[in-house]
Parts: sequence; structure tokens; C-alpha cells
Amino acid sequence: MGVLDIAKGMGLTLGKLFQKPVTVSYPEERATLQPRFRGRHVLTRHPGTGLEKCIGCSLCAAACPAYAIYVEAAENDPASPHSPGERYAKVYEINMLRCIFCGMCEEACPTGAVVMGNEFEMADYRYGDFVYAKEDMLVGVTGSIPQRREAAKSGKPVRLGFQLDGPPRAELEGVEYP
Amino acid sequence: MKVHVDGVELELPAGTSAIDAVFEAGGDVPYFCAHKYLSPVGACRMCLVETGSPRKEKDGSFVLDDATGQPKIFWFPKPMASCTMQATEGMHIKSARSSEVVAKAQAGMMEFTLLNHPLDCPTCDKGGACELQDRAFEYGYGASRFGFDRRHADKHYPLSDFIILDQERCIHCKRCVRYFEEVPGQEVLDFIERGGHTFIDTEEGGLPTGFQGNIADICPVGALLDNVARFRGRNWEYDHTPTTCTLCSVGCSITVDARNGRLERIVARENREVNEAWICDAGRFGHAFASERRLTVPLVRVDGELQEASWDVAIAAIRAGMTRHNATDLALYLNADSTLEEGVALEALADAVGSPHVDHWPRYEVSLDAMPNGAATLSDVATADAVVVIGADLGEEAPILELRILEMLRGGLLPPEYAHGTAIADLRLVERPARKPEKLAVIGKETRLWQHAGIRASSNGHNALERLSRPDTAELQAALKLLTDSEKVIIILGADVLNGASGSFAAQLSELATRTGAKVLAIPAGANSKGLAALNLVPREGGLPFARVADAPAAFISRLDPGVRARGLTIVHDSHLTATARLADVVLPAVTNYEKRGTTVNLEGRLLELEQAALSAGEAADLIRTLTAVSEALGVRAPVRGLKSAQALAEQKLGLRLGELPERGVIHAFRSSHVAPTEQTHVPHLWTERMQPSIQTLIPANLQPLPMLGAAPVGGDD
Amino acid sequence: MTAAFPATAPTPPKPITSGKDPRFAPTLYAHVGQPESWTLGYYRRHGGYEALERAFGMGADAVIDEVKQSGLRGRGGAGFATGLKWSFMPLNDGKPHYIICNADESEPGSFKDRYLLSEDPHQLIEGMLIAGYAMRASVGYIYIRGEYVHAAERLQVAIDEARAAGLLGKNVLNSGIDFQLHLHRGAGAYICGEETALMNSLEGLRANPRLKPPFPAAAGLYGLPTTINNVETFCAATQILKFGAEWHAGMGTEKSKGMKLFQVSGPVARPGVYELPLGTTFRELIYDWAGGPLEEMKAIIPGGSSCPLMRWDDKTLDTPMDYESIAAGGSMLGTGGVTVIPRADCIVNATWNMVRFYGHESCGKCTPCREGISSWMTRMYEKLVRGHGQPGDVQLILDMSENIGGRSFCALADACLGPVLSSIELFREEYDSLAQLQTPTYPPRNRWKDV
Amino acid sequence: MTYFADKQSLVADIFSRYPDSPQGRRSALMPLLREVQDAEGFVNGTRLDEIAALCGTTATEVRSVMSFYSTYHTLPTGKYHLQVCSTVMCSLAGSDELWDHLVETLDVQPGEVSPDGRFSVQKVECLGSCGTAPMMQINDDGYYENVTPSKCARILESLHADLQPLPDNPVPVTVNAEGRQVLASGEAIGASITGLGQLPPITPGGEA
Repeated sequence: MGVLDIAKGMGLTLGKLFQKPVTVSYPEERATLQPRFRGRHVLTRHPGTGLEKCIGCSLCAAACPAYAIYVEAAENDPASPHSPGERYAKVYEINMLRCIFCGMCEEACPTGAVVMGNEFEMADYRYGDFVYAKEDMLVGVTGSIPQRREAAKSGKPVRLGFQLDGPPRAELEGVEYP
Repeated sequence: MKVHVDGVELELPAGTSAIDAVFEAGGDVPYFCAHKYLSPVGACRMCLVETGSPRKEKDGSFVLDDATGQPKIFWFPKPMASCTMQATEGMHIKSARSSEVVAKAQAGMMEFTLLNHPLDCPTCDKGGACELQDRAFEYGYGASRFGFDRRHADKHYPLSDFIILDQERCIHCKRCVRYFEEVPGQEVLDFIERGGHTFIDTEEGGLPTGFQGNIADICPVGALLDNVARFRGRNWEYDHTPTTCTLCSVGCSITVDARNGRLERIVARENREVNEAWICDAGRFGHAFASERRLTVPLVRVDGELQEASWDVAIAAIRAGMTRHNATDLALYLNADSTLEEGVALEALADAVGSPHVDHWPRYEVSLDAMPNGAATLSDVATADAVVVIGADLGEEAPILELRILEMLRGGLLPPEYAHGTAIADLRLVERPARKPEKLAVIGKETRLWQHAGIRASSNGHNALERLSRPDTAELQAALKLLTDSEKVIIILGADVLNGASGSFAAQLSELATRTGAKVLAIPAGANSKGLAALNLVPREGGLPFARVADAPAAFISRLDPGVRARGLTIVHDSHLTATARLADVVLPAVTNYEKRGTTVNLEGRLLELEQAALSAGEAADLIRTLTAVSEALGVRAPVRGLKSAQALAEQKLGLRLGELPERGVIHAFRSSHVAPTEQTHVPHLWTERMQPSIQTLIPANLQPLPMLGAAPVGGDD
Repeated sequence: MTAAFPATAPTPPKPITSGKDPRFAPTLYAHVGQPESWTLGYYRRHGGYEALERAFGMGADAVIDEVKQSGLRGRGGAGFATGLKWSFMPLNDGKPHYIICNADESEPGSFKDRYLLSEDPHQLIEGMLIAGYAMRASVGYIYIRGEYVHAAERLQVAIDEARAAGLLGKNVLNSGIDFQLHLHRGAGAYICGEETALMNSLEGLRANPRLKPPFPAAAGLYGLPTTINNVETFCAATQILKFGAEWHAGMGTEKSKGMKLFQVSGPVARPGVYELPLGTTFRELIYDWAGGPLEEMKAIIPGGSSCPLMRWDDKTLDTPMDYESIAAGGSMLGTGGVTVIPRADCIVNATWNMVRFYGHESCGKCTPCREGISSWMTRMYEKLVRGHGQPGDVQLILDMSENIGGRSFCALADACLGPVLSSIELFREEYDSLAQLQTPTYPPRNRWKDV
Repeated sequence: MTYFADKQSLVADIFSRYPDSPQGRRSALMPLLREVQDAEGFVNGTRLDEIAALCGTTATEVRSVMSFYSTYHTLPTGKYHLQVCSTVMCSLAGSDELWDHLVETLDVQPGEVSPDGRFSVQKVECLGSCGTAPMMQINDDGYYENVTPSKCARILESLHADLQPLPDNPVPVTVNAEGRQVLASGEAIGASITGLGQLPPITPGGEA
């Protein structure tokens, strides 16, 4: 290794010293995520009809390597259906403590109902609070359970600690992150 | 008979179908329309194979191949359906494993089958256990070249309260239609229209209750589904527990499917000797009680009110209550569907405390085990030359026995057995078989079986047997003639004739059996009455029968609901808060028979095993464990402390082997059975209130209730 | 060999293979169109029921031998040797035997039986009596298609007449033979032409074909020995018993003997039914008898729509119409219903019509026919004809046909492939034009006009 | 009200054609359906039950069999049910145009009845009249063949006046009264059946 090489290395180091730092002071500042980041699941709806895409088929639960998903199906009332067709998910729960965010559920879903979103701030105090039900994941719900609890208490809207580098992925139909 | 399958030579009995030959050789052929217990029709065309046979010259020698000197094989120019083809001596068969033509034919046929089949596997209850799904994966192209809209039809078409039809999913295998025509003998379902418009429907205003649920089992796709289990879970999510049904004394093999501690579905399991592949609707759909309103903790009466308590508190309450009684005054009663092991445990406790008040219910007060000509089995019934049914309502007492009798009427052909199991295509079975009603005589009240019987005689009570012995009408004379003239005859006795029957009845029957050479099949009153009667579980000297439970000084009542309490301490062991339980001092939670391990004895004397399904039942316990607790309260050492010791004791008492029984059970000849007066009559009643699901618990509140179960479907209607 | 016809000539006479042969006389169709030809009186005046008396005199086995020697083959389309078929019936098994006349003439292009039934019903009744006698059957059924109302009425009258005259019922003509004959009307299903489907239909069931074996001769109608023949076959049997096996064998070619009713339809001068010896050429039938085509032709369907098409050329026109020669030409004699297709008609459209027919008539029992033909093939043709074709479509039809042909339960699916495969083979360019350019080579034209 | 209650002799006649067995009883199904349809124009649910009872089967089976065949109707048809053959031979002779003409001028679609209750139409498959195409059948009365535009107009006109013309059943006569076949050129050719050497009847015991 010659002197020249050392100088080259030192030069690079020196250059970095004067660049804008990559780290941000999260949570005061919002972190920037790539759209492909896999965070908390979102249950999407059909854009036109507003019906849930989930048909309660349990394939996500079958694909889940961590056994984090529990689905119970029921029959739609033809007069006011939850989803197109006969079947919908009466109970849809994901245990976020078990979830390893691998995205297999998303792969397995035949209707594109469960999509991994970008939210990741789910730290909480009790085991039971990590079980996210349908009403915690349906599109339109912003924030995790603790964030929404916090927001409700303070009377302010949910503040997400991240922003996206671009719009949300196309699969996340109807999802908007402030 | 030597047959070559994919180059493997094997020896087969004459009459084997080509498809069985392939399975026997360890190969595989896809099929949809063939079914082990239905006639072959060759409609789905999936089981195509290439076949060739040697030909004989006029002098009887084989035509030889010039090149090899071996008999020359003449191949059929086109693939043949193996389910309708008989294998013949020297035949060569090529399945998809060794023939490109067959592989292509099967893949092409799969493409056609899938042309109009909707791809709604995710919402289909059959998904994951679907023959079409599996076969499409194994034999299909994986893609369709069909560029048009699929056929659209009614996807939500209830054929009855229990069975829902999705007309789009039907692949026209005709199994359901053939089932109704060939097995229960009811022409209630058929194809309508023809060609590509064909669909199945009924014009009878719903399917008849009795055996309709079986069509959900045999449907190779999700066209016919169990409405009670609709959307309750996916097939891979269920815990499948193979066990034995104890609603009646037939003891059908079933699989109990549970999910999250709830019993969601029961399906039939094959047992060639007992139920073949069929179970009755009560056994299939009447499981609601196992998951509804269960007692999960003991209850103890405090200040006149039943309050939840721990087992310890309950034991203490029993101990306190028994201070006012002698241990010998405690009457012990159990339901006759309890297992042999439970019966042994109860008998041992009764012996230990010296109580004469022991009984099981329901039972009759006559023992018919020692009849001449030996005991009749269900297969005997199916292959008999004539059957005389006396005083039985089989729909309420032993529904599957009815199917075995109908099997007898259509020829009594038991499917042959191979190493791979029962024949897949039994070529001796024919579509729309002609039945021989003259082989069946029915004496008693009018039941569903009447329409199939050539000889019918109205009769009441147990004098029917006397009247048959000395016939006073033309019908009875014909019935007696049938008994006398036929080679293999079976007399079947039911509740109407067995209630109140005594020793003289047995003598009379024995005389008739000797005279006619008939075997006797008496339908026991309870699912395991036959086994429990072999134990000494009847009132001893001075003991009170179950009918007089109200006179007992104190009583322990296991899963019986007399609706009254004993004079003193009343302990009820039940899975639900029954009327009797509401009157009790201490209520101990019991498990249902779906959650037990043990052995039951069916009407033939066949030992059949029960397995424990994964149902959540809180602190509920079976009778053996409960009796251990009761023993503790009584201050005696429990003579039986678990399943193993119960089995050891039973083996010692009855001279049989329990545990590790083969799947289809073992026939055991019981040497003796104990009888005593019952002081009440037994009215067989298969469907009970608790077997109906209470709609509110199944359907979310925001749904209109489905027209699921209206009036209790008692018995059958045809 | 009968005494009346000793084999005297050292060299047998040349067989008759042309309707114009001076030795050839029409027999089956000889009385069709004559006044009152359907009455017993007319029939009796013209030698009716003499063949039956002769049959009674010969004995049942001799009748079967006579039919065997005549070389008669089934005229319903398959061409199976009739005498052999009759000899399959078990003898003296103590069970009732049945004979059935297949008068469910539904093959598009065939209309011969209809005239035999309505104009000369006694010829059929006599044939069935002879066959019933030969096969020890005491009951016969005529399964006539439901739409032949006129023929059914005439036939019923004829049966009643025959019964009144002692020709049907107990002790026919004092011979000691009992024979009952009943008419059973169908209700519109082509598949009833298949013999096992016909038996199902006669038993009041859906007309699905049955499994074979057992064959009808072993277990047919009501599970008893049964033989089914076409109307023309029974009528030919009458003539054979009347004029002798040798006379019948003296017509036709080596393996196809006797006369046959040929039907001509399509734009020819004189469409109709012509009785000609087997081995007559298409040219003779179409030009000499039917008066020749009225416009330029491109294809011939030789024997009802399930027979593959043949190209309209000299080779085809000079093909003798017998089972073997037409088979060598790539088609089948079938029912002898010859249809000519004009050049100016789109062959894909015409084939679509035939495919739609088979799709409509599929019984729905087996998968390849129900899904392949009834569902898929008809829609594929519709797509082509309606101008939505895509380049791979013709190949796809060929591929799919491979999965249908020889895979179905009965022959209906294969029958449908006859016109499909042959029309693709002969007129591929018309298919390609629709598949690739979405335009027919021959556009639709108005063919409905006053002549 | 039952249909067959006062027609016992007819029912007995139909049953007499078939064996006296459950299978034979079943054979009467199609003739009985035909009777009802001829009388009432269609077969309704009550009649299905009645026929099922007569044949010893169920209404499901009767409906199944009935729906298999194309000439039974479950819905009422018009007074004149026009059935147009649409198979290839008729189609080559213009039956498609004939069909379009009927549907247009009568303003009725398959499955419907025209407002005046007179007409219903049905496309049927080959009726065996290929040599006299195009053709149509009216009700169950018979064939109307060679239905050219002018003939069609005449038939419709008569039907509108409720004067149904008699069905024509033209027979292609190719053999003359002498029994000789006639060529297209008009020349009678070949031999006649009357000249054929008829075999003498065989007397029993004689040499056969």
C-alpha cells in the first residue's frame, strides 16, 4: 500500500466530514423511508365500492411462518355486504409481537387485501395491545394503537414519525401518509 | 390373474377393475366420478389409461410376437377409462407414469373440467381438501387456453337446511345423484337440462333428512357443502380427530374437526365393516352442544343458589353433604353411551362403597347375547338373503343399519378389499340397481323402511314376536315363510319389542331362531348398552333402578337428565346445565364423548375406540377422573385412577384386550350380560334439542338469521 | 342355399353397382308415393307379409342364416353385419327378448326413414316380425322420434290394422308365435340414436348412453337381451326374406352388399331419396338421379353430418358409395345422407352450425363432450365466425380436438369432430382468413328466396 | 284437479305397452308427459307430481327426464308454436333468414309469446326434412316444408286469421307406379319390383 492510497482514503474521510449527516434526530425529526419498507399491515378496500378486499380465506394465516395471523370468516349479508362475494373476515387479527414482517401474507393474499404498509411505531406496554384487529388495520386508520391512544388523549391528530421518499406503493390503495 | 401395470407384473383376483390394478401396483390414476361405494359410470374421463391384451388364436394359444416370442400385446387404439374396465389375464396397463398419451389425455381432460369451474378456491370451504384442486395440481397443465367467460349460475342455492349447492362449482360427476339412488334409495336429486347447461336440482322441496349429509363428503369439489360448518374454518386449520360416534349403537367411524377449541364439523370416516363411508344426519350435523353453553367449572349450591366453584370446593361440598348419608346409600347412575372404561370405574366405586343402587340408562331388561346361530354383524345384514325387522324405528335407533339393509336389498355386494383398501371401482355395482323388496319384512309401526319392504305387518309392543311365531295374518305368515325358506336370515329387534321384554321373550326368540336358523341382532338402547350390560352396572339386591332416582337417599348422576333430584345429596356430572343439574347440590362439569379416550361396544359387539378431540371445555373431566374426586370426598381410595387402570380392570373382568385396537374395531363375544328390571320404557330419540345450534351464537348480530334449522327434523321424511 | 336358387352358372354374374343397371329394381322404396301405400290392403295386394310366411316356414335359425348370407349390414350408420348381430342373441335362455326399431332418425342430412315410416309402415312391421321370430323376441318397440308426428300416426294405424288382421299379438298367422309391437315416441334428443341411450329413453330415463359391456344382446332393455336395428335394416330384411339372400348379395361390392337408400340434399335440381345399389358413384347419384348441382360446389358430406367432409372433385365424384371405398376416401358411408355444400358458402359458418348441433345434443354425461364441445367448441366457432378470431385459434381447435377425440363416453363427440377436422384439413385457408384477417373468404349471402 | 283422474282407460292403455314391473311402469313417463303437453301445451309442476305418482318415481326424476328432451315445455307456448329447423341443411337453404324474418315480423323472442297470444318461436335441430329445406313445424301438427318467403307469408297470413293450413308432407317420389326408378332426365330406367323373381313360400317339412 502506497502513500497515495492512504491519502486517497483520508481524502474520502475528510470529504464525508463536511457532508450533511445521514442520521436524523428521530423522533423529533421525521425519518425518511423508502416506499418498499415493510411495516404494519394495511387491509385495503376496493376503491370503487369501498368493500373490503379481504374475503376471509385464511391463506395469509396459512402462509405466515410465525403463526401471527388469525382469521375467522362469516357469511356476508347480501343486503349490506362487507366484501364482494359470500364470505368476509369477521375476525382478522395479527399479533405484531409474533410478526416478523416477512411479507409472506402479502404474497399469499389472492385479492391483494393485506398489504404491508410503512408504519412501524408500535411500541406499547401490554402484550394484549399488540394484537391488531381489523379496525386497527383497515385502510384509513392512521397510526398504531399507542399512537392513536395518545392522539385521542391529547386531542391532536396522530403524528407519524416518518415520511416517505415518494408516494406509497401502488398496492396500498387509498393509503395516505401525512 | 396376471396383469402388467407400467411394466410391473402383479397377481390380482379376477374381476378387478383396471383402476384398482393400477392402485394395487402402487401407481396413481386421477378420478372424480368413481367412488368406493358407488357404481362406476365412466363420466369424468379422468382415469384414462392405455391398455392392451394378448389375443388368442383359434386353437387357444396366444398370438406371439415374432420379435420376442412372447404373447403379442394388442393395444387399444385409444385410451380407455380404467374405472369401467375390467382387468383381464395378461393385460398390460400404462398409466400417466409410463405413457405420454395418457399424461396428455389427462391434462387435456383436466383443462376441460376446469373450463367452467370458478376459481374461487379462497372462499370455498372445500379448498385445501378438494379432489379437483389436488388433481389439477398433479395432472393439469397449470394454465387454461379457454378464453371465454365461465358459466354463471346460482352460487348460493340451499338444497336443504343442511346442504348448500354452488351450481357453478359442479363438475357433473353425478356422485350425489347416484348416492341418493343407490344408497338410501331416494330419487330426490337429479340432473336437469342437458349438455353444457346441465345442473343438479331437486323438485322435492328440499332433501330428505336422514342421510343427506353424505353428499357433502363425496362431492369431489365444493359444490355441495355442509351448511352447518359453512365458513367455520379452512380445512388445514381444523384439528382432525378420528373417533367413533356414540349417538346410537352403530358406532360409525367419524372424524371430528375442531378449530380453536370449538367443534365445527363432523365428517364420515371409512369403515368397511360398520358404516362403509356413510353416517346419518344426526351424527353429522347434531354436534352443536359440544361447543355451546358448556359447563366449564363445578357449581355448588350455596344459600339455595348454584355458584361457580373450584373442584376442591366441590369435593368439600360433596364430603359435607355425605356426612348426612351412609356411603352405601349413594346411588350411582351413568348414561349408557359412556365408555367401557368409565363403566368399569363406576362399578369399581360402587363395589368399594357397597352401594346396591347402580344403573346405566337407557337399557332393556332382557339379555339376548346367547342366541343360537351366533351374533349377527352389520356385514351379515348386508349380505343376508332375508331380513325381518320387528318393532324397530331404525331412523331413531340405528340409522346406518337401515342403509345396510338397503344394501342387502340391492344385492348385498361388499366391496372387495385390496392392499390399497376398498375397491375404487367395483364393477359388480350397477347404476340404478334393482332392489328386491321381497327379501325384507317389517313388523311394527310404520317407518321409513316400510316403503322398501315387500312384507309389512302392523304390530305393537313385544307380542309382535309371539304373533310372528304363531302368525295370525297373511303378512305375518309371509314373514315367517321368508324366515323359514331363506338361507341366511337375520332378525332385527328394536325398542318397540324389546321394552319390557323378559326371560320368556328370550326363550321364545331363541326357539324361533333355532327353528329358522336366523341370526339375531337386537339394537341396544344406548350407544354402549351392550358393553355396560356386560359389567355389573345394574341394580343389585335391594338397589334402586335409575327410574327411581327420586327415591334414592343420595345420588351421583352422570350425564343423565331425569328431571328430578334424589331425596338427599344430589351430585350431577354433566356437560351442560340440564334441568336435573339445576336441581342438584353439586354440579361437576363433564366432557362430551367427542373429548374422551376410551372404548365403546356397538350393536354387533364390536369394540371401537374413542379419541379426544381438541375442544375447550374448561375444567370439565371425564367420568374416571370425576369418580376419583368423588372417591376422595367419600373418603375411599379410588379403585380406578386413570384410563390405563380402567382398561386393566376391564380386561380382567371381561377377558378382552383394550387400547391399540385396529381402526375398524374388533368383535368381542361377551360371555354374560346382567339384567334387572328397568321400571320404565325407553323411547329412542336420536335428534335432541341440544343438537340444534342456537342460531344467535353462530351468526353475527348484524346478519339476518339463515333459514338453518327450523322444526326439529325427527325421523325421516321421504 | 335354397333349392329355388341352385348355383348353376359357372361364373357368377357381375354384381349390380349402378342404379341404371337394367337388372336393378328398387324394392325398399318401390311403393313410396303410391296412393294408399300405407294401408294393409295395398301392402297385401303387393306381396305383403309373404316374406313373413316364408320365414315361418324356414325356421328361426334359417332366417338368421339367410340374413347372414345376404351380407346385409346395419343401415343406421355403423354398418355392422346384421346377421351376426342377430346371432348374438342368446337362444332358449328362458328370458323375454326384445327387439327395438331405431326410428329416431336425427342425423342431419338423413330423411330416408321418415318416408319409409309414413309411406310403407307395413314393410317395417313385417321386417320386425321376421326379426322377432328369428331372435325369439315376443315384444318389439318402435322408437320413433317425437317430431315425426305424421309418420307416428300412420305407423300407429298400421300397427292397429296388423293387430286386427292377426299379424300382431298372440299366435301370429297361426304359427304359434306371439309378437307384440308397440310404438314409443321420443321427444327430441339426437343422442337417442345411440342404442343404449335409446334404451334408457325407452325406460323413461334420461337418454344417457350406458356402459358397454354388457352389450344389449346380453343385457339391454329392462336388463334383458335386446337387439336394435335401423328402420331401413328391418325393411331390407323383409326384402331379403322375400327375394332371397342371393338376390341381395348380387348387388353392391364385395363387402358392402345390397341396396341402400341414398338421400341428397343441398342445392341440386332434384333433392330426395334414391334407392341404389351400394357401389354406385357419387357422380351417378348427384348428376343422373338428383339432376346435378345448381351452383358451383366445394364439398360433399357423404352420409349425414357426422361424416367427415369430402372435397368436391372428380376423385370424390367417382368414388363408389360403399362402406370401404368411402372409408378409403377418408370419410364414412353413414346413413347415406349426401349433402353438397356450395362454393359460395363459408365452410366455417357451416361447420359452426354442425358443431352447435352437437353441442346442443350433447347429453352432458362425460366431460370432453359437455365441456369440450357443448361449452368450448361452439363458442370458439362463434368467435371465429363473428370476426373475433386470433391467429392461434385454428391450431387450438386442432389441439383441443385431440383431447376430445377418442376420449369421450360415446361416439357423439367423435361425430362432431368429423366435420371439424375434415373442414380444417380441406379448407384451412377459409379458417386462416377468419383467424388472421377476421374476414370470411365467402361473406354471408341471402339464401332464402323463392325459386 | 288432476289431469289423469278421468282418463283411466288411456292410462291403462299406455301402461299396457310396457312390462308389469317397476321399470316398465317408469317407461310410461314419456308418453304421459306427451299426453299432458298435447292437451295443455306445457307441463306444470302439479302435473310433474301426478306423473311421478303414476310412474312410481319422484317429481325430481320427471323434471330431470323432461328437461332432457327438447320438445317438452315448462312454460306455455303460443297458440301457434313455430319451430324452425336451423341445422346445416336448412341453414344452407336459408333458414337463418327465415328465422330472422319470423322473429322480426312476429316481434317475439324464443321463450316468449307474442302479445296476442298467437305465436311463439323455437329454433330446433334437424327434423329430417333436409331434402325439402327450409322447413318449420307448427305445434305438434306436422311439417311445412320448402318454406320460401312467399309461402311463409301465406302461412303467417292464415295463422293471423286463425286458419291454420294443413301441414304438407311432400314425399319425394322417385319410383313410378310401375315400380321403376326415374332419372332426373325423366327417363324410367332399370327393372321393377314386380318383375323380381319372388321366392316360393317354404312348406314345413319341405327341403329348405
